[in-house]
Amino acid sequence: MGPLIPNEIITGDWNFVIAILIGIAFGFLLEASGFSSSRNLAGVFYGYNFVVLRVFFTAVIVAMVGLLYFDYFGWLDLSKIFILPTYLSPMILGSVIMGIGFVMGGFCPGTSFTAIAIGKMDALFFAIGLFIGIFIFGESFPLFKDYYYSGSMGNVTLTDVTGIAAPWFAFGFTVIALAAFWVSAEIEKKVRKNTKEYKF
Amino acid sequence: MHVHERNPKRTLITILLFALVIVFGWITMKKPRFKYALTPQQTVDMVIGHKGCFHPYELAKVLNDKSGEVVLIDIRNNFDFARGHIPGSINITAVKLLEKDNIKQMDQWKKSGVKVVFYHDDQLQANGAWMLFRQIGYENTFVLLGGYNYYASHKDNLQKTEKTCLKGIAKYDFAEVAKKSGTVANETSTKTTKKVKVRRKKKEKAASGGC
Amino acid sequence: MNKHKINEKPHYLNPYFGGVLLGLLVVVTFYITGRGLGASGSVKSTVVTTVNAIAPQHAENNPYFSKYIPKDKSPMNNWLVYESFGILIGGLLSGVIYGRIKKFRIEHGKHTTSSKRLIFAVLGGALFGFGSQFGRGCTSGAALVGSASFSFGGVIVMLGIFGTGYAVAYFFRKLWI
Amino acid sequence: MNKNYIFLTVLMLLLALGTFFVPKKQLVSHEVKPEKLLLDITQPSRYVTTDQVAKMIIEHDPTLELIDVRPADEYDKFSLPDAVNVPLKDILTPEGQDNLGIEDMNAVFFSNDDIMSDQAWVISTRLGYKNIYVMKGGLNCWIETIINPVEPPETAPKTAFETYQFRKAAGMYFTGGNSIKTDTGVKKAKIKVRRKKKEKAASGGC
Repeated sequence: MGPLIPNEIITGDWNFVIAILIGIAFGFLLEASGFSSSRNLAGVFYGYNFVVLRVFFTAVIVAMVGLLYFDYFGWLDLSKIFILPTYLSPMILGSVIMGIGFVMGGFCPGTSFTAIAIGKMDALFFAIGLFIGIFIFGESFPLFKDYYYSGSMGNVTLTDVTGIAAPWFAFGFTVIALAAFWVSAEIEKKVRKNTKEYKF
Repeated sequence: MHVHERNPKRTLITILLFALVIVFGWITMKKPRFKYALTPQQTVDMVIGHKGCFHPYELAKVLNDKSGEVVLIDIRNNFDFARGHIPGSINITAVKLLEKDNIKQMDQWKKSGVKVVFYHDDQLQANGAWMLFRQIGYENTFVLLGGYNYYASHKDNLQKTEKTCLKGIAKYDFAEVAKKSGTVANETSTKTTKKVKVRRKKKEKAASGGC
Repeated sequence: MNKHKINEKPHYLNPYFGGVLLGLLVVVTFYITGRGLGASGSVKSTVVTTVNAIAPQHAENNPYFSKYIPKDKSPMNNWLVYESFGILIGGLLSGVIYGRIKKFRIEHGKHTTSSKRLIFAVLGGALFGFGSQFGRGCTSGAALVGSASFSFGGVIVMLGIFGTGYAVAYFFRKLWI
Repeated sequence: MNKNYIFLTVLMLLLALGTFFVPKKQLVSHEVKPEKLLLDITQPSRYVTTDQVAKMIIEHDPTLELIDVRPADEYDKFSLPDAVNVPLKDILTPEGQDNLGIEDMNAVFFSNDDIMSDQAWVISTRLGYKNIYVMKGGLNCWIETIINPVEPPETAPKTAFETYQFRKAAGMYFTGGNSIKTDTGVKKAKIKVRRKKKEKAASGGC
């Protein structure tokens, strides 16, 4: 049955309406979970607020498990969904740069949009920074064009790379995430004892 | 446990809903009606071993004694069936073979060990249906060699199976025929085969490089 | 907990509740569109549009920007741009419901100043934007949706972002605590 | 409150455990459902005539991929030009599978007649390959129509004669008759011209 648009159950004309609706839901959830505050986001790295870890990993495991069930029930054809292509070394470099950017800026692109919506100037500056960063990347692209395309592995899944079936990953991630939730709750308690003053 | 907690039951409700969706999906899930009983490799072995062929001389026996151990199924359309068919055969058009009632009937025959023989005008057209049924686990299915055409033209001497009903046999010595028609035929044919092998290797490389 | 007044502590969803909903949203997005969410793609479209508007010849010659200039329509006519527009509306909606919309303000840790916070926000944004092009997506597009769909690259990006975050967190602690 | 979280943790673990019962085959396999397979089987569109194949060979159609499913010794004796040998018993080997599912390629199976090639077709179709065809009549028909075409009787319709003309020309092309040196180019051109009309007549082949 699904995915609906690639299977032409819903026509492509609805594509942008759906995009806005999904965006609204996404933005709402991000904001309502507290992702519009850079201090909440950065808290995950300093142990005083693990909201990012909680929301993010719950979402990942629910989506992983959910996708497998949807496939099982015949609602969604997993072979037809878009799998992010893998370019090994550029991706590692990119994620390292993003990690530094995350700690410095306190936002990631999606959360900065929601923060702009509720009037945070720092988020606006972060978005301007994003713009500049991508502009610099585009302008200097010829310098590392070869590197950008290196390490291409195609649209591979974890199963393609390791040969281990997807449920093992879903279960493994779930166990790790649940363990992380319990541990992080304890850490948070201890850290918050030391920091008395904490305003959002 | 958490400072921002307002209504702890909400989480419970959400995850329960999620679980409910899954239970609901489980119940409403359509089980596939058919499953392949044979792996592709088993299927290959089956066709290579020439199993499941029903020879015209066997047909002669069936037509004489009517014990009901063999059922003939005409998978041609109604029109062709009406114009002529093997006596005692049942008409089920190929597209309707997997319909519920027919499958019920097939299951019954399978249980009671009745041989089911498919035929069409010739073996080729019944081949697909026969292979499909073998693959979904009906080991009691057979395909009539020569098909109806052979039956119609050899009604009286089915006992003596002629070679013409057998398929898969080269009627000619191809190389010989090709040679006769043109003097250089043999050379060219060997040449081309050699050429092909080289080309194939190149293609394989290209394919693996693309991935 | 309901005793808290809105001004004292902001009302947030229970993080697990939000997470489950977000996960379901990812599944639903896949179910409807066969693709995932994303955010950095829209900024890229904006960059391409801007460059294309100011110097079309330059954009055409640039091997990176030219990839994203469709022949017959504007680069802004893109799924992710619409989706990001939705994110803004959704954020606004949530802000209205939970009473978090106030006039423009800057949020920063108590050991740092506003201007410093803004400089670091721009720097961090630039790094994030730069890195997201190498990573083929940001935290939402690559890390969240990528790992949820079992993509190898998605998991790499997720581990990379959080791993690096923890590794360098010490050097920027003045910004946050 | 803590009790709730313990409960939720267990529930999520159970849900994750449940995914192990999800058949993981679906993530990789593209096998066609039996119902769909039957539908494909009843379609005659998989058959191509020897005339069509001959024409494609002569025109050096880059999308044509001939696959000989006969055993290797028969292939060594004789085969169609540029044909690849994938004996039916080896069709599932990696080497055999490499020949199928190549983008923009139309694979045509052929054997002595059409049974073996049809069997190969059924198996490949079940595995989800597309753009595969069966040469109707196989090599027997090839000999009868292309190499040694029978002249139609005087009363036959015009199209029959056109087909015959094409076949004779094609036969000469394939047997490498003396004409090759002198007027191959002309012959090819002729064939191309006739081709358009021929397609309608092709159904009357074998």
